[in-house]
Amino acid sequence: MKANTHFAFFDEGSKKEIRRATLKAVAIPGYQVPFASREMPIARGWGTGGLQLTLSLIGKQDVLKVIDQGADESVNAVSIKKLVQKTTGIKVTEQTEKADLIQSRHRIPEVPLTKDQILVLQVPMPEPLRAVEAREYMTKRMHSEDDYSGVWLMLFEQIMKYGKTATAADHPVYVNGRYVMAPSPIPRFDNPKMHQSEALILLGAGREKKIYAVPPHTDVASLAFEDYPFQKESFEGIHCHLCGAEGVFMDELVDQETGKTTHQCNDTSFCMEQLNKQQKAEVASVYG
Amino acid sequence: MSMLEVTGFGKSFTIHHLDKTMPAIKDIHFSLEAGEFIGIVGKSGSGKSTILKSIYRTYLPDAGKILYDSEKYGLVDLSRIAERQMLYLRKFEIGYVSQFLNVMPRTTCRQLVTNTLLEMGETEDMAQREAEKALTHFELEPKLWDSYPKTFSGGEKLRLNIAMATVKKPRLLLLDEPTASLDQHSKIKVREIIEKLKSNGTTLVGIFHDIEFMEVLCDKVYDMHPRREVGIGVES
Amino acid sequence: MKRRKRTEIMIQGNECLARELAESITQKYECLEISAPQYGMTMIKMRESAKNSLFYLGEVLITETKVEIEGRIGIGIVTGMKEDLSRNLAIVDAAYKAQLPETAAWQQPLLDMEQEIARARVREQTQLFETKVSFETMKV
Amino acid sequence: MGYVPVKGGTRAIEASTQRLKYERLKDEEIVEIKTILSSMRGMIDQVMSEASLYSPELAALAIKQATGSMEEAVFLMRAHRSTLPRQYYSQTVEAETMFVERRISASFKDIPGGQLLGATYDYTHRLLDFDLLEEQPNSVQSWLAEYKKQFKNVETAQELVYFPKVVDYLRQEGLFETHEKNNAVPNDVTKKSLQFPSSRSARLQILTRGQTGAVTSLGYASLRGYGQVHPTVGEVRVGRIPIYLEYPNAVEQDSDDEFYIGEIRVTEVESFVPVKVKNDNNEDELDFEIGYGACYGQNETKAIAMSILDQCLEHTDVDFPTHDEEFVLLHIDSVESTGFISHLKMPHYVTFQSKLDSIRQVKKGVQPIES
Amino acid sequence: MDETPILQVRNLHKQFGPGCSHCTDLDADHLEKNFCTSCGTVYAVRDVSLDLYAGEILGVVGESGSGKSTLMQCLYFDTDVTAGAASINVPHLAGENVFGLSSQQKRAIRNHDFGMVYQNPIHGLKMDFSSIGNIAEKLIAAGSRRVDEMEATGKRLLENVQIPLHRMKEEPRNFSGGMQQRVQIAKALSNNPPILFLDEVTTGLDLSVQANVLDLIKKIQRDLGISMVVVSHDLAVIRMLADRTVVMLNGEIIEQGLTDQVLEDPQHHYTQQLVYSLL
Amino acid sequence: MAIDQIHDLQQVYRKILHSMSRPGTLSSLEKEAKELDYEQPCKKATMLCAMTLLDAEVTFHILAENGRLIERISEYTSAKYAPIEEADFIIILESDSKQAVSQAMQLCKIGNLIDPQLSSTWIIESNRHTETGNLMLSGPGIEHHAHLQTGMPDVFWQSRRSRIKEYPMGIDLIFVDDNLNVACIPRTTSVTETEVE
Repeated sequence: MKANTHFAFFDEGSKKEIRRATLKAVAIPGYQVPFASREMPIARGWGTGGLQLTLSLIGKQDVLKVIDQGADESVNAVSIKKLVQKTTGIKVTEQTEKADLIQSRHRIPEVPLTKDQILVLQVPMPEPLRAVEAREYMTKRMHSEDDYSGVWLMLFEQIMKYGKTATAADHPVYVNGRYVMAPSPIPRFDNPKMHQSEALILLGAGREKKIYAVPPHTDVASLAFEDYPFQKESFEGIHCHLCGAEGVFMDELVDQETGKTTHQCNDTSFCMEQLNKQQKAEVASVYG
Repeated sequence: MSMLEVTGFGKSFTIHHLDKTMPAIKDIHFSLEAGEFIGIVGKSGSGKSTILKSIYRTYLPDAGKILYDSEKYGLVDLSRIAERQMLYLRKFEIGYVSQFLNVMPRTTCRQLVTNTLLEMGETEDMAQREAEKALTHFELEPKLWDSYPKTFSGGEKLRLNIAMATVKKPRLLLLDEPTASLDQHSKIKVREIIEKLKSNGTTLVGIFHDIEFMEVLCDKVYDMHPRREVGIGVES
Repeated sequence: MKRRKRTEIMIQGNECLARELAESITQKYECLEISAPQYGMTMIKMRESAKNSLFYLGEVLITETKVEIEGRIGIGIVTGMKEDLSRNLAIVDAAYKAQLPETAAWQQPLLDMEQEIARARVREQTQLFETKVSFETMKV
Repeated sequence: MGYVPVKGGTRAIEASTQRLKYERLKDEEIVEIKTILSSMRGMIDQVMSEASLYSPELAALAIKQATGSMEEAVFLMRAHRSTLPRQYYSQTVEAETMFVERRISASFKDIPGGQLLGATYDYTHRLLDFDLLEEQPNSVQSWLAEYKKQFKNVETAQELVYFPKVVDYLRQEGLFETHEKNNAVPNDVTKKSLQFPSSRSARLQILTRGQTGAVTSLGYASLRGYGQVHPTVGEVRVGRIPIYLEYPNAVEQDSDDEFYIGEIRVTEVESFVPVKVKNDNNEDELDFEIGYGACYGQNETKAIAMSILDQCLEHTDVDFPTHDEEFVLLHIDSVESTGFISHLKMPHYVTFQSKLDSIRQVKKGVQPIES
Repeated sequence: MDETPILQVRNLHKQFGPGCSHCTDLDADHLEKNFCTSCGTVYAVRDVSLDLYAGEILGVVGESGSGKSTLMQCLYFDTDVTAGAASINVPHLAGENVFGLSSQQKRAIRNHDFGMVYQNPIHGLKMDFSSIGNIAEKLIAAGSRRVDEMEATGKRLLENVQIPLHRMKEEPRNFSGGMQQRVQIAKALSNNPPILFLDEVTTGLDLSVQANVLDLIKKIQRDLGISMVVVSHDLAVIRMLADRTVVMLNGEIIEQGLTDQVLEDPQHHYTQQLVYSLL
Repeated sequence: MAIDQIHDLQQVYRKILHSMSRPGTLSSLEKEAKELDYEQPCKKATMLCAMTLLDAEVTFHILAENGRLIERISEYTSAKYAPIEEADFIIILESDSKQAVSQAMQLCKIGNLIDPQLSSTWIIESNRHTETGNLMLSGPGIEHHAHLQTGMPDVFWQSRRSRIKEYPMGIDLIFVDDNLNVACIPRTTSVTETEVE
């Protein structure tokens, strides 16, 4: 009683279905293409959508990077990496520049992506209108009619109530001026990275069985009113206590002893690169 | 060319629940030159109002012609003209005043007159100014201007009614028993007002309660009973 | 014997029968295993009795083998994880397709087994009928 | 020289996996697959039904690996499904071919063919049997010998009896609408994602693979008043049905040429539900409709609950959650619901940081809109 | 005078049900009112043609069940028509039968060219969002992206319909029916739609609010030249608002004319009954 | 050596995806085509695309009466042949008449507003395309604008325009040529014909 696993876990039929859905997703930017999401060896909600995309894309020569919450070594990222490696034997990397495929949960790397890379984002809740309307049948209709006043209204209500928009991560975006899309729970800080991106961005929701895409060089606008412009999370005056970087998304840490708040790059591989660069420079200045 | 020429005009009413058709008037002929005042007399129920309402298209005429030489459309038959055209003429050329005031509730006297002008496309400023002028002209005291007409006396209501009809300077004014329910004092006021209209060159068809009133004001009188015109210059 | 009947007998009956029949072939003929016993699934299409329409009840695990004997391909399919039975079924299937003379002699053992299966079933049912609720009035 | 990433996550995962294995083995007791297979029928049936894969062997393996956790066992089976090729579609299974092991009706006392209790917990008293603490192989054997002995002198019938369906009798009487056999190819939600409004075949497929507890809860909710279906069970039957396959690339249809591949055990339920319908003269009339439930193994409660929900969804009405197809169909899958609930355990540092920023900004910048 | 109507409806037909041999020939003899006794099909709107001209108010009167509300729903695309055509005289829709457009295009027309006030505020309002938000929703749909402008417009309109501004952030759910209706009117008017549909808007309102609402509607028409179709069973409302009026009975238009003419010299038996019953 | 259904087709897919994401960008299938060493009744690139995208779950249509090709594609992919109105994939051979192609374009599926993905994907053979040429492309996936030469006549682009009029409904095109290049034009790409420089 043994089972030999296929290359990239799936049988070829499953890959073809995901691939066809992906191509349609690229052809209709921001539109959620339904697909027959397969049951995976990791739990629904733990990145099965992203994983299915990755497995449908990956080839023998590909180098993969997986991050979760900005960290390559986050347990879920490790778990996904192990599964892909086990079923494909491909190389993994932590360096953003060296990856052909980057699967990520909740972050877009700090290092700008290139045209030869594909970013796969895991999506828990792909429907940006769900808060406005619970029924899938109705949200599909609203998308079909370009009827997005409800989602704008949510922002308007927040302004009325709190004096500003109060969205956190997963701030909705307008794609190519037609579809309103959930960018997955990336921080608002990462939203602008989607706009006119060099890399193809694919988004997969396994439980909700949707695939959608932002092709490169496509307009992605975060929903905001003219007089209440979109605002990223602010890390003004804050730098990483490890590498000193500024202007990147930070994790907030509390020193157990002093009780003081310090900050650290959320993108761990970026932080390490910075440290290595500094060290190299140091070494060069000492020995050079 | 007369301004208004009514020929072979008739009107009957079909009352369905009685299964009856009741002829009101038939075979009416008269005409009216620009600037002329014509009065219509006749017994109660003889159909005086029917004529005016038919000219104004509140009633649908069923025989004859009501030829009107309009500024906008030239010579038209008011009994057959398109609804939209009639609405235009009502707005700009033909005024109608009855003894009843039928206006938007909770709208001030001043606003009502102003609205009439606004509907004709006047600017807000202009309309306000003209409205005040008209109200003064028809001797409505300024203290009434910002109250609702519901509270007005019969004479005041009538003067407002006339103000609303005349503020748009109609070429043809139809007066349907304006003085019917007024006291003597108010009647005199109304007479003065009508004289003012006459002196302004308004063309008018009127039904008046008392003959005396009519004889003073009208150039011609049309008697409903023998169905003919009586009075100055017309064979009787 | 047609496939439907013989597969019923070989799968419902004692597995030994299929093995014996298959062995009688493999001893004499070259038997090429085109595809070794492998697991797969069959989707079960069922008719529901409310609207008389069809729906899929779910999948059932099967073991499938394909063999070639005398140029003819035989297929053996059985639910569950039964490599040997699946292979033996495939061999028997190929033997019938190739119309090998041995198959003529199989008729009787197959029919005997059929009898045995039928008896066992009736016996099982009889035992089940003990749990039948009787509503008849009893005479005392 | 240089900085290298910490392998903390990788190491922790490995240690955790080891720990899991340790927990399973620490008492040095091994449960054999065949023990599970022969003594945990209820669990196996439930796992197969929720996994939508009929394989007692794999279910037993999954139960062992999952140390008896149902959701884990179902999950393992479902994931394994994705690795197996779907080779065939069966010929249509017609329920009359069932070898009935149990069959009851709540609607009629004396149904044609009779009420057959079979093996059921229904009339056992739920008192813990402490004898089982001390159960010994020889006592088991002697019990079995005793049990079989009682049939020695029972006369065996000549022919196998196939049970007619209660509903067929009622149809003949004209109490139910008769539907022609509809052979339209069903939707397969594992091949194309569920769309709304859903088809009947997709609904039945989702219900039959639903989580037992979820299907039962929603069926119960409908009965209690959050729905409008209050059925009488027409017939519950449990038994084995044979599966046939068409010969691949068959030139002509010849049922004698089909493969028989084995039997599966299923539970099947028809519930009778009174409904108001319009007759030809447009007047209201009371009629019965049938709610249908079927699932793998012996899962009677689930099958009955499924029959209630089937009827509910035949009459959509968003005022009742159990009549709202999206509410029912999107929330009863074991793998989806347990997965999404459990994903809350994953780190959400970034989203929390983002929320924190948002709240700080609001607190800092909030100004009364009106003075 | 050759005037092109802003909205032209031709032979609009709407039925609920498939029809049968008894009623498909539309011979009224087989129908009871507009209902086929054989198959239960309801002929809600039958062969209705009408023109709405720029800046005018067209009244539609009739008893309940006369098809006037269904007619409105058809015009506002809330329900698909069975047959018929409608054209809207705006440049980008010239020559189009708008009933034949896609749902996306219809939605755009609703957002930019139409306003609707339903008899029941629940259909026109999001009860769980603030009142000002409800107004903003319509403005957003029509393309507005400035909060301050929307807030100002919202406040002005709420004042116009006499909703106290300190309640503007409350959800209409908490309001009385009359207040809900006024919020709905404010919402429908917010984007100055060229065409506005009003379905029994003053029904159920207090007299004093009714007067305000009527005045508001008139003012909007005067100031902005908005064309309106006003459906009401209340002849007083029709008399106040409508320039022209059509009378519907059993799904058909049985009479039409200048409003004062319809009210003072009704021609059809049914209209006469209606007018005679006026208090 | 036969084509590797897993790894070669994965490569073809990635190239189609690359070109679909960047309309007008050519991707070469030369390497994969080498494995497809036996004679095909169509261009090798066409067959590679079909093998990559088609399976038993989808349908296809071939404009030309080419029984051999239909059979071959069915055998290779298990996809079912369907009339033009229903087909998920439509394969256009170089020999197809311009008129027939235009007609087909009027009949094919373009999806609906609720499900715009239920639209046909076209695999179109042409003799040679280049990244310079008389078509100017702009839209998602294109930074400023791109150029493409496909050899398709004006009437083809007019027909396409009429079918992508109401976005998001529309059709998506995959062009293949003798040089084993793939180029894609999804529905979002606006195509204008310019004078050849």
